[in-house]
Amino acid sequence: MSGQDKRVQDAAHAPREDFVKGPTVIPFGPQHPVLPEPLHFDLLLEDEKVLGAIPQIGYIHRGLELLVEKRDFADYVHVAERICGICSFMHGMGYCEAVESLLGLPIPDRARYLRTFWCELERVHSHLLWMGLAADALGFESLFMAAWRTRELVLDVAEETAGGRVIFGSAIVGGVSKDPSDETLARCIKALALAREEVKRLSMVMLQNITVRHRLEGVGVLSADAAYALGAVGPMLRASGRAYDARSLGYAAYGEIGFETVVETAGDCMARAIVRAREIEQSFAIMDKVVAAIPAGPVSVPAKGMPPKGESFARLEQPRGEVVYYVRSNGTRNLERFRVRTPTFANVPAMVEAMRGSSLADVPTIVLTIDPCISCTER
Amino acid sequence: MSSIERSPWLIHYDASSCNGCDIEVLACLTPVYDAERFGCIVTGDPKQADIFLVTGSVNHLNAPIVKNIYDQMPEPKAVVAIGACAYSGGVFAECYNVSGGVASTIPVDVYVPGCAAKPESILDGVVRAAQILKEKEKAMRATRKAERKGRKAEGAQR
Amino acid sequence: MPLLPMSRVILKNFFSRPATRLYPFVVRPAFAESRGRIAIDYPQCIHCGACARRCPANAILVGKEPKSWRIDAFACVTCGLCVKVCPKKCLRMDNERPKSADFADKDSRVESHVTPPAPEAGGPNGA
Amino acid sequence: MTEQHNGSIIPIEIGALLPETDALRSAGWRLVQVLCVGSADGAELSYSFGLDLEMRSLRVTVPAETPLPSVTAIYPGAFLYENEIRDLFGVRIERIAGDWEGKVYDVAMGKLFSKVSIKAISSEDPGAATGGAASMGGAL
Repeated sequence: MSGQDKRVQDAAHAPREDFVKGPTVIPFGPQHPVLPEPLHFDLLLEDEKVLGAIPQIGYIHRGLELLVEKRDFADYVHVAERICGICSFMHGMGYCEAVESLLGLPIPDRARYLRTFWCELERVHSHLLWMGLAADALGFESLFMAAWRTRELVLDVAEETAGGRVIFGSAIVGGVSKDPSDETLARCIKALALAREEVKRLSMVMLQNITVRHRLEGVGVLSADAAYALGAVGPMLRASGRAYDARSLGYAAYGEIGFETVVETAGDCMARAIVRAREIEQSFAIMDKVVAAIPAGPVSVPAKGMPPKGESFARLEQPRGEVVYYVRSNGTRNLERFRVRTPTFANVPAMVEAMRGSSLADVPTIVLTIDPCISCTER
Repeated sequence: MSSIERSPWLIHYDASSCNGCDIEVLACLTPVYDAERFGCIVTGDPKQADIFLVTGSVNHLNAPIVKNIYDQMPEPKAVVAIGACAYSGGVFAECYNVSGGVASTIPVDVYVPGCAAKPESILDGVVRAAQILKEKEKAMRATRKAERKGRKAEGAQR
Repeated sequence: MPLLPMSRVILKNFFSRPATRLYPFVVRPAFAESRGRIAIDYPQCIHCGACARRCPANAILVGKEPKSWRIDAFACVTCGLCVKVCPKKCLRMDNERPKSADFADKDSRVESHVTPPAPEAGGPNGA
Repeated sequence: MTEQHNGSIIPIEIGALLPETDALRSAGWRLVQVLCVGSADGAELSYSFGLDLEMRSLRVTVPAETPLPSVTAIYPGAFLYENEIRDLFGVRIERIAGDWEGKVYDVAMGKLFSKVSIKAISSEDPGAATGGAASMGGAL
């Protein structure tokens, strides 16, 4: 019997008065129309007010962390980038960064710039995807369609430069595997300028629409202290007024390119939407700068030999927030342990906190504004 | 005349997929690919669905859910398994919590290749599934007709 | 929304082409870099099995007796690792993707090359 | 760059875990992650904390069947990590606020990540190690 069955049975056998007086348990998910992925909550309700939520994960757990013991350390990147189909490049790259720091392998400059380019491309496509899904959840069908239409322009650039639409597959240990020519990059920047115009318009539509504002403003408020203490990351933390962005670590080419941390202070769903909208705009600017400054040269160095005995962390900023990779080697070709702390995993406690006190109808909105990625969370 | 081929309704379930195929299924429904040109509508209700799109491999937790959705769908129905994971488990075939492709749980009609499957491939798969639906419906009508004839003959004999 | 930008959008939508690609009727050529499927120049293959050992999805099967090379195009995740490790460089990444196939249609899913066990071995024998 | 990513790793005793964590919390650090590496005779847990861009980890070595106190009283957000570690590694973490009673992943086999069971799993499945047509046999 699963935990949920037991709770249902307990509720059924409870004395009648308790049943009427006590909080109602309403299951949310695992299949919910607003989410393409299975996520389950038991919502404790008093009338329409959410008193608390018990998250339940595990429907799409695969156990890929253990696979690292069966794969060559350089080949595992192809598994790592399939942790999640939305931030695939960053997962592959994060694994590579961790292994490279274990090997003490500096990668060529051009590879660092290309990694930055693809990271930002992924951020744009992920945020546009989120914008579409959020609009769909709010019943704003035309914005959903427009956001996904624009997203196709970005995906075309991804396919042209990296070879894949959602699984880029271009990160390898020691650099990147594809080297788009300068002409291709220039053409892509032109295509992206078109998308940028479109996104600007869409953001304006989304953020100024009176219905959207009505649904998002003041909903799911998370205070700065709560967000910080519960370990929230990414737009969730930045929308609550804490300026923390792992890109400040200066990995890839962020140290040279520079960027500005986007912060909002309201902490509600609207603030999270604004943070994402502003981040898209900034990502376009970063891509422009990367292509303008990209150095010539090789894009990869061979990863020779075994990884030495030791351990290493790598931290990146994904569209959903900071992600922490950990690798440990015992000196053989197969790593001993690989672990990834994904942003949604860190955001779940904060999401539960943000739901507390909101009404049942706002729950889907709050779930969507953290931009959950369940396949990341469960791996 | 086959109305089912002209307007198949879809239901999508994410068995343990990495999300890549799921967002491509969603991309199929948006303007650039627009599966609704073929009369498709995504529904959340298995009782109204004709084509079952499954992404990702099956594990012991979601196998009953996949089976349940399939059982609830009315005849005739078609199953499209999308991506390498739904075919054999893909890169995750050796993971401890993956029991293999979708075919181990429910009968599959069409496979869509790719990791992640391209929207064009998914459209191909859906179009093919609609044809299969039409064939299945034809077969169903034929059996029903034969049954009716049989019953009539029985009645005449009596 | 202010009237001017809105009418601009309406006009633009009137005069621009629809965003929808009429896919099965109009096929857009694939990008040169696009990862579609693995193809082999079979006569070059020395059956070393490096591709089969490294394949993360176990999609390649190399037979020694009789000599054969098979790929399950549907299990393949097009990571390109086999192309990288091939010592004879006889594997390549095509940008054409494999077509969807029925469950029963096993032959179209697996591409197999078998060398006939004749003395003058070497000719390709695509299935 | 590596230094900045890795931070410092400080080995501590099990008894010192709660006081040390409490001290970090009062100094404004936040919990970044809890990491577990299994071994044949227990597990090694690393609690990573972050303050701005700095990272610091406390490392506890837990022998098998030794109870470990939960840090959820100090960092409530740690319940996911601790539930997961208890499910996958079989570490006895006690008094977790928000206890899921071993139902995080509901995987068929218990204690997957402890080294003993990995050997058991891989010996059960010899086809996986040799590579080749494991998937072909299944799908064809």
